[in-house]
Amino acid sequence: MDDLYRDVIVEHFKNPGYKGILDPHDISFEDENPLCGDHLRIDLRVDENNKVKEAAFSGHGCAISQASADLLLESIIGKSLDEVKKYTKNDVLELIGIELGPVRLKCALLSLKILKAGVYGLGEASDDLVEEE
Amino acid sequence: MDDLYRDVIVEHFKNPGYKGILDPHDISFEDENPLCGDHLRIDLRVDENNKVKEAAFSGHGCAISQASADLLLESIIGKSLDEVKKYTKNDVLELIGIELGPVRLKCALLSLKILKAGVYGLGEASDDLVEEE
Amino acid sequence: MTTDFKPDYSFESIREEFPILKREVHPGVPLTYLDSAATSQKPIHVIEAMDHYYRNTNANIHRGVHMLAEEATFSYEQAREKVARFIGANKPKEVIFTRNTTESINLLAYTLGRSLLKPGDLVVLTEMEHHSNLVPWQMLAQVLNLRLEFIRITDDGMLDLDSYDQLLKQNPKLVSFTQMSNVLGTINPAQEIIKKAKENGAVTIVDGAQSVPHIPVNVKQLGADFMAFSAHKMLGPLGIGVLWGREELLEELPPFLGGGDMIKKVYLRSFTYNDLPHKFEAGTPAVAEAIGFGAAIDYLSSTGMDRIAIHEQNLIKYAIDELQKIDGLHILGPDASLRGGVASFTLDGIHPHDVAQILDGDGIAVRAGHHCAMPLHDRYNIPASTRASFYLYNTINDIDVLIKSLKRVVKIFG
Amino acid sequence: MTTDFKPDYSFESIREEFPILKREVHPGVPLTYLDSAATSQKPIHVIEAMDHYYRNTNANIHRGVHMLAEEATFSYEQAREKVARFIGANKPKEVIFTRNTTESINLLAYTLGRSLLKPGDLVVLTEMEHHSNLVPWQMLAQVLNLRLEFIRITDDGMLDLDSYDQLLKQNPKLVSFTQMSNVLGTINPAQEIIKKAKENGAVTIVDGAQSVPHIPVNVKQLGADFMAFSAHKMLGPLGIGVLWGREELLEELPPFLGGGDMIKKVYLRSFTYNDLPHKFEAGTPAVAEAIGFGAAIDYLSSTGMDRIAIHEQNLIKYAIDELQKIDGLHILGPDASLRGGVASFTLDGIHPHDVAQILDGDGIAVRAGHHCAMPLHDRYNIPASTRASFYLYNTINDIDVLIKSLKRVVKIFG
Ligand SMILES: Cc1ncc(COP(=O)(O)O)c(C=O)c1O
Ligand SMILES: Cc1ncc(COP(=O)(O)O)c(C=O)c1O
Repeated sequence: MDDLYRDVIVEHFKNPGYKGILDPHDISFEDENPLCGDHLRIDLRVDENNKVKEAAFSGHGCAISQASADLLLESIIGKSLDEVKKYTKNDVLELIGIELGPVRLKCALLSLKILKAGVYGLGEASDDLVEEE
Repeated sequence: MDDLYRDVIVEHFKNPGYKGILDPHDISFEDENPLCGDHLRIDLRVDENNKVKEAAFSGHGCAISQASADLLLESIIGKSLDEVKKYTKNDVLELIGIELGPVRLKCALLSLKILKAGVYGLGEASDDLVEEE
Repeated sequence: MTTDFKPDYSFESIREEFPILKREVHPGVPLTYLDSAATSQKPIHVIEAMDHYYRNTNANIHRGVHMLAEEATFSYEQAREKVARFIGANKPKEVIFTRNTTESINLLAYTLGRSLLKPGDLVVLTEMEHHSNLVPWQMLAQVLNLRLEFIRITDDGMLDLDSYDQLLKQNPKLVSFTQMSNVLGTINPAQEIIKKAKENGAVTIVDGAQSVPHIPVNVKQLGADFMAFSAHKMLGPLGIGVLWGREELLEELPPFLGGGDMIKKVYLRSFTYNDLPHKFEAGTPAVAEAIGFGAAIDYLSSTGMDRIAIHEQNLIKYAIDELQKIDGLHILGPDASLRGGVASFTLDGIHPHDVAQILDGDGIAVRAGHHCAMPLHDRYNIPASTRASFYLYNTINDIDVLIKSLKRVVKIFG
Repeated sequence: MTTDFKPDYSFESIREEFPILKREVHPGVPLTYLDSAATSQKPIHVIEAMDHYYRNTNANIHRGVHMLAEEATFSYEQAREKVARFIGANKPKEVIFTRNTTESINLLAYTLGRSLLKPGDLVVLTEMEHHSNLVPWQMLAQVLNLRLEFIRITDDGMLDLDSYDQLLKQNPKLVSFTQMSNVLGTINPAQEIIKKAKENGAVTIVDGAQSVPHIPVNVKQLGADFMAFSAHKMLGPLGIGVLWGREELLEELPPFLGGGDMIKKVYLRSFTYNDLPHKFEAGTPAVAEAIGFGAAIDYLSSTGMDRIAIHEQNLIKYAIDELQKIDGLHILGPDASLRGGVASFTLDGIHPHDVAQILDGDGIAVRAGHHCAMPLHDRYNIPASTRASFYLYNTINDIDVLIKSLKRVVKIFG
């Protein structure tokens, strides 16, 4: 039953590839999951074609939220912002590759919620951004 | 299962011996059972030894409350007020001779509550007057 | 049987699924349950759903990471979705779980009292309301100095819509009314009442305690703003009820009870509140009851609310026909075609408590009293009445037993 | 086992009476339930009492004349008597049934807000309160412009009674505090706190949500004015809780929710309210739940609250000894001798959610988060903690399973 903490999660948690702050950045957004106190910020730099050139996350949180942020950012490098807007809950779940209950789901989706709020240029991140249609 | 409506109850309800108003009277008290809208008044006349000489009840209500009022007044004629003060729930239940659930118990004890409030000269009738000790 | 009524025999088998209906009330005397307007009986599915929950997945919800907590949270939220679908709500988060209809209406009185309503405002109710849709407004009126006015009722138990039109001219802020009277059985023209209220800019609350269990109800079709009802009157458990409200309006209300689960963040001297529906669900909720409620809704849906309504129509028609034949018996309320499965009546010279007690001797459960509607009884100048009320598990035979016993009552007091 | 603890083996057989404890959480992985501070599991007696009620006597109460209604009313009121006896109340009518601790405290906040408390008044709470004993007072403070002050907590999780003495000098009107912390496990000196409050003329409320289930509590001995607790944390069902209050004080409070059963008489524009306890119980109550609650109290009483407290003392001593041996593990709160069966802790560099999730893989149910006590966690500068909590059905073996699994957590993240 440690599927959940498969090497990939613990690995990305312990040795994240995209942890840090980008300053200056083109897009930046931060929010938290009040349920567990996780706090996350995501910064992006895009190229002239609106493709993600660089990405970084900072903040603190559980292994699931940190690892999924790392995996998510890894996957969007080189993608256009329009493509990023189409990311769904399922994309993140595929990236981390495990089943999650409702509480941990919120941890896993925190990075997507923040990323999309930033890309859409919203004032506030809403759960609707990561709901299935 | 018509134990409850044994002849005595229906008989005293239909042909009460003590229904009416005493005017003038020495003691009079009235109250109601808001649960069923029953309203009852009891008047007493006592002799020089504080013994009940005459008694009457008026008002409207169910067969149980009317019949138990009639039976109760019948039983106190000739008794001293001190003896009346000692009347309990059980005395009334013995008079009517049937088992009652909590709702109908209130009907059966309405007359005792009013009688005792009157005899004690209280401003307000309380359920404590008919509780078992 | 003297009417041309053709019973739907498939309903006979339903009785098998309600364990209590097999009970004897006195030795050799079976139960004839005609008190469903007070509370309904529960099918085995509902009883077993709760039993299963306590034996297998009991846990506190929403914040738990462990398996039991996740299962319990899932089932609780699934019940909310079932309720939402059953009444045609837009979203599950429009469904707030409360204790009962009474708490739902009080929640609205307290929170509307701190948002929509201002001193001097007019609140319109009706003369046929249950105390639960009267007293909360009286309490609020006292604090806020509101005006209460009432849509009158006609001698035959219908809402007097002319009096409503008069009241609308005074620009009420709120119109709160029952969709079906728990005494008269009258089914009120809710859609029309709401439409007129809206045209006059008033917010509307529907007391659905009697309607949601017995007839198909769709909140969107009704056009209502809020609706309240109780699980226990619709085959579900005690201890859980619903406040449904339109999302935008629920968002505007301040929270009601403070505590766990309704918050986002708490500091020593301030807090931020959670999103809908949690904003209104403080503390540990009635999880087992929600799950039982979900099972009740499954049961009602699979039986079909249309069929249930028709079955009850058949029962009430037959009942009213037969009741009218009893000497000195007076039925309150309108023609059978205008009502649900509720018949309240008086018997000349016999107190309802005596009627109910003698019926109980024959195993029949009816209600006697004012049925939490004293002003309605005042309106008809009677202190109390006897009420027989039906549900999907009742049969023509139940009514025959009732009529026979009522004849005995008349004889005893004759 | 490394302490000199001698287990009370009679408790082993208790497990047999809790069906859920036989469950496997994952294939081959049995449940180790260490989340009783969130909600307790239920013995078969409680589950069956409710099942029996729905199968045999389900009815609406208080106003019914028929047999089912009388039986249901009797059982409901009997449950009230059991609660009253269990906490040493003077009279059953001092026991008000609510949904949970949270509703009980909100009831007080709303009604004291319309009687005792005036703008500018000081309300004293503590830094270790559950959100349920914080947010209602924050909401009231906003409306009424009250002052809130807090008894501080020491680094080792005890109330700082010096800071209390300072606050008492400012003449608080109300002191409301938890008898036992749901995070630290600290059992507070309730009798002393109440005595000092009384000397200074303040009304006292005890949040008994964690104490009443786990240690002998007698309200008269405590000298309290009000106490709140929940059935679901003491082997009883969800959906029912208690507000106990001294009769004179309950009499002085205005009613809270309006509706059926809490009234004596209702007219269109006014009403009179009913006697205690009905004054505070509007609408159809949770009858089945009250009956289940009564069965839970029977079970606790026959087991003996003293024995339960000693059993939990033994468990917590052993648990704390063993937890302390784990590298990087920090326990919140005082010495085992000063607390009930609750141990919250942090693990360096590992988020509580990850801890709880890995433990779940081993079938262990613990809680991770702020346990509805965010200010308490702020006080210790941590966002969250992991909590293991015990009850009469837990054993030394449960703790051994926990410790083993925690070592695995450390290894995974090591
Ligand atoms: C100390 C304390 N107070 C209040 C509560 C709230 O209890 P409930 O959720 O049953 O209202 C809890 C339980 O979480 C608690 O531990
Ligand atoms: C029309 C109506 N409204 C409100 C209620 C109150 O329901 P509850 O007691 O479940 O809160 C009832 C039930 O008695 C009712 O019939």
